[in-house]
Amino acid sequence: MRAALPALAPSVVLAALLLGIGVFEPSFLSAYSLRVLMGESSPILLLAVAQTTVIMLGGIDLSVAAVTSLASVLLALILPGFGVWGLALVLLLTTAIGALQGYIHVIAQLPSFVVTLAGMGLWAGIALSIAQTTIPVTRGYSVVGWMQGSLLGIPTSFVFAAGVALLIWLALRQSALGRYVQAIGLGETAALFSGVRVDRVKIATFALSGLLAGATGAALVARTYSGNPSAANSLLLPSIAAVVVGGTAITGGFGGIGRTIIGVLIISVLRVGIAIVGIDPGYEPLAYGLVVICAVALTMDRTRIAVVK
Amino acid sequence: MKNYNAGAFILAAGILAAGTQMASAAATCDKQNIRFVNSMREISQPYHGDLDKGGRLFLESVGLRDKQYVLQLNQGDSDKQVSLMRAVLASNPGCTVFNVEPNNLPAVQLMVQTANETGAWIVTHWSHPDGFFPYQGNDHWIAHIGVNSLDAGISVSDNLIKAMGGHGGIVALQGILDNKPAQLRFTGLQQELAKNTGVTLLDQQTANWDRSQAFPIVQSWLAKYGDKIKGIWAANDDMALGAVEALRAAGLAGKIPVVGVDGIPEAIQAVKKGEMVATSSSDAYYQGSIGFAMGYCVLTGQVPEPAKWTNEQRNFNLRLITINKDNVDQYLNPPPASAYAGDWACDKIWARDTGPAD
Amino acid sequence: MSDVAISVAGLSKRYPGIQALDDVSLDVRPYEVVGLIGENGSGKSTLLKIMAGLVKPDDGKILVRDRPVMPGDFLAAARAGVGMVFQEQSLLLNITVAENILLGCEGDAVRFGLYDWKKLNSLARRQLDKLGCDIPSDANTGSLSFAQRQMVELAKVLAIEDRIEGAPIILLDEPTSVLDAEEIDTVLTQVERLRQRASIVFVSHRLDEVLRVSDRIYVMTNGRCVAERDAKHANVAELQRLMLGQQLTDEYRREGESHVRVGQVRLSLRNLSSPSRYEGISFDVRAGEIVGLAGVEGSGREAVCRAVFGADGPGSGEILIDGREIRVSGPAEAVDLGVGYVPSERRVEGLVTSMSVRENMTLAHIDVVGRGPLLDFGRERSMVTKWIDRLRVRTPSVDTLAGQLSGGNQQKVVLAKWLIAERPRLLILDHPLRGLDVGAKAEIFARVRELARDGIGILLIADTLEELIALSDTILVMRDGAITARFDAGAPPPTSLEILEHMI
Amino acid sequence: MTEIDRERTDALTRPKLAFFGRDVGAAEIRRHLLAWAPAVALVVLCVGFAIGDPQFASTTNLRALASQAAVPLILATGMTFIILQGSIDLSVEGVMGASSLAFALLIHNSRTGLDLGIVALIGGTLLGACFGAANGILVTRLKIPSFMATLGMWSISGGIAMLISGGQPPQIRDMAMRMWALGDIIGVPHLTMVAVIFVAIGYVLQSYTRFGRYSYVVGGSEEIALLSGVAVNRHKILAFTFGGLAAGLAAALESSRLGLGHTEIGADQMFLTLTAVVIGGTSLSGGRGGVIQSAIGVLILTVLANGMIFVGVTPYLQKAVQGLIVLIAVVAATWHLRHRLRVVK
Repeated sequence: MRAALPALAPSVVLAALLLGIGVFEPSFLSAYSLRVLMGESSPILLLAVAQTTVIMLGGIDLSVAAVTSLASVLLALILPGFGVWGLALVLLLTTAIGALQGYIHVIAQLPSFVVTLAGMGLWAGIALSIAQTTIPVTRGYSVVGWMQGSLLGIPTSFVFAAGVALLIWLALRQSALGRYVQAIGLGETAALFSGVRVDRVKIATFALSGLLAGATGAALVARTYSGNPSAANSLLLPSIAAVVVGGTAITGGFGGIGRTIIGVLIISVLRVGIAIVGIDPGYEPLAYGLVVICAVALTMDRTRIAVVK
Repeated sequence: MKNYNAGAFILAAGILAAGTQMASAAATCDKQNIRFVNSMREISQPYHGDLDKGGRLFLESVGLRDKQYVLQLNQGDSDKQVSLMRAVLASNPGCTVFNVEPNNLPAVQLMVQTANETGAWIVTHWSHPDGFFPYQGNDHWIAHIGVNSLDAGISVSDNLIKAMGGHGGIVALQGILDNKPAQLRFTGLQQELAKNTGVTLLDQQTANWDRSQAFPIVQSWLAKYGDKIKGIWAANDDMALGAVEALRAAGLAGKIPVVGVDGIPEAIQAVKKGEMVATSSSDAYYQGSIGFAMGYCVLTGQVPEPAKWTNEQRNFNLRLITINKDNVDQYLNPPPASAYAGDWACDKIWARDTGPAD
Repeated sequence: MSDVAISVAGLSKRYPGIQALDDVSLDVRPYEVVGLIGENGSGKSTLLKIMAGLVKPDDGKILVRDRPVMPGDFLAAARAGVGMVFQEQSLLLNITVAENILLGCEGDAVRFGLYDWKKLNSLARRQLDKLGCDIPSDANTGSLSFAQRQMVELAKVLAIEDRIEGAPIILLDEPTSVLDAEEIDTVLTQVERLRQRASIVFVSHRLDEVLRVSDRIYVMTNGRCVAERDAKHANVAELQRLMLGQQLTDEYRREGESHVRVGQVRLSLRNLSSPSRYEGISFDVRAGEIVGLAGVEGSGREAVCRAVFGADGPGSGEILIDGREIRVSGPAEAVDLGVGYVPSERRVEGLVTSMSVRENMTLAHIDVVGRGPLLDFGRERSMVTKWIDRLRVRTPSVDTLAGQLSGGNQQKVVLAKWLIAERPRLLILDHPLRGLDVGAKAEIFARVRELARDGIGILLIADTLEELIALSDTILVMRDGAITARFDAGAPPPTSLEILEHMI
Repeated sequence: MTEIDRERTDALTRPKLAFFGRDVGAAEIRRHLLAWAPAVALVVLCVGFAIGDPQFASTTNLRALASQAAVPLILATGMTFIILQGSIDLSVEGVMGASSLAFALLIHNSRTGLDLGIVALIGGTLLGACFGAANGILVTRLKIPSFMATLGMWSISGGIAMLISGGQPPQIRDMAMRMWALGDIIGVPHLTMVAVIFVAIGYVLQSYTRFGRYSYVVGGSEEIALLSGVAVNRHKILAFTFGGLAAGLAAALESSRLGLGHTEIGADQMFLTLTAVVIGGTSLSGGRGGVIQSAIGVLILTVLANGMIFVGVTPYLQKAVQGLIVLIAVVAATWHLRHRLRVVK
């Protein structure tokens, strides 16, 4: 039961969008605005990759954005004092957060969206309690600052995000873990009966999601020279949208990082394009909502969910 | 999966190749293709609504088309505020004017940098990072128009304390302690409290600038402190109005003095009705338009380019109007464009300067 | 009113790889209890489900009181007065007894969507009274015992008669299989009472029960209705013979060579117990030995196998593999200990149907194709190809989706999954031949023998006795969660009849 | 694919059934414990805060509590049926925003010439119901999992709210409505009365109507519901519609209390409602719980929030606390369902 969305559809949509906006606003296809586009999309890309791995399992992580915000705040507080070690520490922490959520998900056998929804509230609340305000980062900025530069004209942040995506794509494709993730997404019972340690795989995946959320936090700090308890809150839906628009089925198993990269570009073009074409910003959330629903409706594999709740 | 990736990269590569160099910034532009961008946090709150209206009012007054006006909302996401700015600048940056309510201080720095790099023009409001000024070679940062939030805080607090007859307890609703203004306004209150030992601060909470969050907090305070509360201080009008409604529910509207900051229409009406004592207005209409006026004058060559302005002309504090029952009548109705003709005229764009901003 | 309550004619139903029903016809007269007997997989349940409109037959028609009923439309069947009591109960535990009894047809207890609880309870009460059973109709169903719930099930079905003219037709699918002795007795008494108000089809593995309550008895084998007997003149022995059809002659019998080179003990169970499933199970499986577990649904043999594989929670007792006691907290550990499991639900538990043959074959032991943390696809392909040849799996390519293979080849893939790494110590085959056609059966059959010869201990659950006898060296018979007989290897193999006696 | 589905459901139900066999008694006891826990917690909280600051028990504060509980009570009542059926509605905040704007623009206000009075209230409420119905249709017809569908709807309705707000939040000038919304009778705020009535209606729906009872059935087992000829989809759509209607009504009332049509009027309400329903003992897996339980949940959270202000805890912590509570409550409620072979996504 392959995902209903034809393999190339997302790429086509992307091209169409680019051309469409390009016609309306030729400068949109300039190297400059494409650089902007790439810079803009790097945090979403990182988040979407995190989301993809979880969705491949057939689960979802609603807490990524909150964890990212938390990470940005923590980094802003800790970078001046501890520099690179601070970064390591924060990444470690967010990884632990992800693992914890995964652990609760498998041990208590709660649906992942419940666990991560609760997590969303919890981490956001903690971030706010730690710091109500934007914390500018000056000392220690260099630890993440390199992401602001550019490599052969491409924003380093995007090179980084794309690199991470590529790495994880390879991992999913080349490693036993990736094979297990897919098997669990497509047939968890069979995986169980084959002696796959489903629990560990799930926990690992959620941990990875946490790690990437932390990295996204770093990217945001790099881009804004500051940490903020609500820095990433507006990124949750775009990141999910990116994954499903790419053609990864919310029911798990089908799709993957490759598709997600396209999805992310689509979403970013939407985000930025709306600003360029000068459409009322009110339409932006509207667009996300519609995009998410339509994409899910198209890609999900209904044969594998007996009853829809 | 593989080939999608390949697809992605080929696509990306193609995109890059397709890139063209952007036009370099021009000193003067045809008024018909100047683009005016109002960049603000969001638009659900009245203050921002007025910023937006002010901007449109200006375009109307100089007979420009509506499509030259762009509204950008960042929902409190600084990264997005900057990205949106950069995105627009893909075309015709030299003739683009930004009138910015910065989401936070670092954002100011980034947006000014962007302006310098692309040749776009920018006017910032409220506050900027310490020691970072337009006249430090930031030639495209036309001006920073600060609001002396300390004064605002002081003057409304002063009004409140007078209304209370100089003694009694007050409660304070803070905004998101996110930006300097919020903090300065509160400092203003604290200074006044220091001067008037008769008045004590019973309690303080933050209600995120928001009316619906202020309501229950005040309700609970009324329950907790009862008639110990002789006055309510709010860091902005929206929360002040939330407080007024909470008072109304308790049958105390108009009996307990309330002050806020911003001078949004509702607050002004509340002052008229006597339900609020005072509000301090930085005049949202003005803030939403003056940046455009400045940019317009510069780009149409009616004033010399900013680099030639005096330091104070490029970095000054806005005249604040404290609205209380004495002067409320003249602010009751939303101003017609004509009311600002004075402020928008190219020789008067500094009319509300009250001295250099820190 | 005609003298036939319900009659079905020429019903056929085919599932992938198996002819579940083959041109079955039978009829039930008003106020008659018809017993339906047959081995596992002989098609009883399918027939009942079709009569109840739960399954759409490929062919054939259903007449209720001479009026045709749309096959595969359970609402139509219900309207015509056909109700079914399921093996697994169909009661909701979070609502009251009354609601369960009247669910979906509250009649005038619900007007304009408004409930009249008094009315609802009295309606339900009426049904319960028919059974003379004193369960309060407003009790929360979740608080009832299993047997009590069985009563409620009956009452629920009885409720039908208030909605139709004439007597309802009640299909009882092994209503006693999960009950203990006295519970069974109450249920049977109920069935006898029911006779006054309904026509009944009664399915059970326990022939004595069937004989006790039925007027007529139909016997099914391999999806066909092979005999019809008048209960008065039938006896257990005859029925058993009929059930087993022509299988008594063991033409399947393995060619003389009693090959069993008994190796060391691979698996041994010591007094294994699990509440309400099985009690005090002890036996050994030696290297190269095929131990067959005989028993009906609910006899506990599946549960035992799952326990060994760590798929079910731990009960009491010991499991030893190669003499070492083990405590498996999940399949993963069992696999590490060299236990392989070929589950009965092939498409769900055995295979990831939308993954390729290759990916499925290496799923259980992916480490053998790993190079460091990465996978060596070349190695994987060659290994998989090797096993595809060894087991003669017919597949277009190693990358074909497992779901697209025929049942037999799917089963081979599942086998390969366990063989691809170093040979497993113990292989548990849970209905390995289920849903396979004759040719495929024979092939799997041969493969399994080879594996045994290679010194793997094999624990087997088969669909039919003939298969079991043919394949097993040692045969253990289970009934109601206990081992009731043991036929050792070497000794002349038992006949199906002998085994059946201990099963039911 | 039905064939596979059949096998699948068999495979999944088998262990569960074996489980029931020996678990019923224990489950009963657990259920009774869980049933009483929230009520006890509520009492403990109240006593605790009252000791901490006697003013907490003052009539003024009780009135404050009552009026603060009003809106969440309505929302929770609506959400209860959705969760009873095993679905979830994340779109509350957006829907409230849209309804608030619609209401404010229909009633006598600062932007449009309209002055429809009570009709506006109905209008705003109905808009909410429409969004709810849309959710239901997405879930039942397009078979999109409810958390996904409603997540999208959250964004859509929020966007619509922003569009119609268009930077000029309409002030409500209908003084009659305003005063009524703020007023009270013998110390009981009008809104609280509406809320109580709404909860009562919810209770009647839950206990005395097909919709309510079938919500339990659907939550209990959709397969059985279908086998019994229950129109599952219709009742799902009904539940979402009722939820949306509740959100719409809540938004309209809150707006007339604040005197403003406000996109952010529902800020943080979704989480609050969800938490309330869950700690009330309505399990997210569906089939258990009810309106009254949810109401108790709401009271717990209201007391908590109000008490925190009394004690002077930063409100930011509240969201964190709620998140934690949800988690613990859900784990406690479904812990006994765990099984080695249970597949949970």
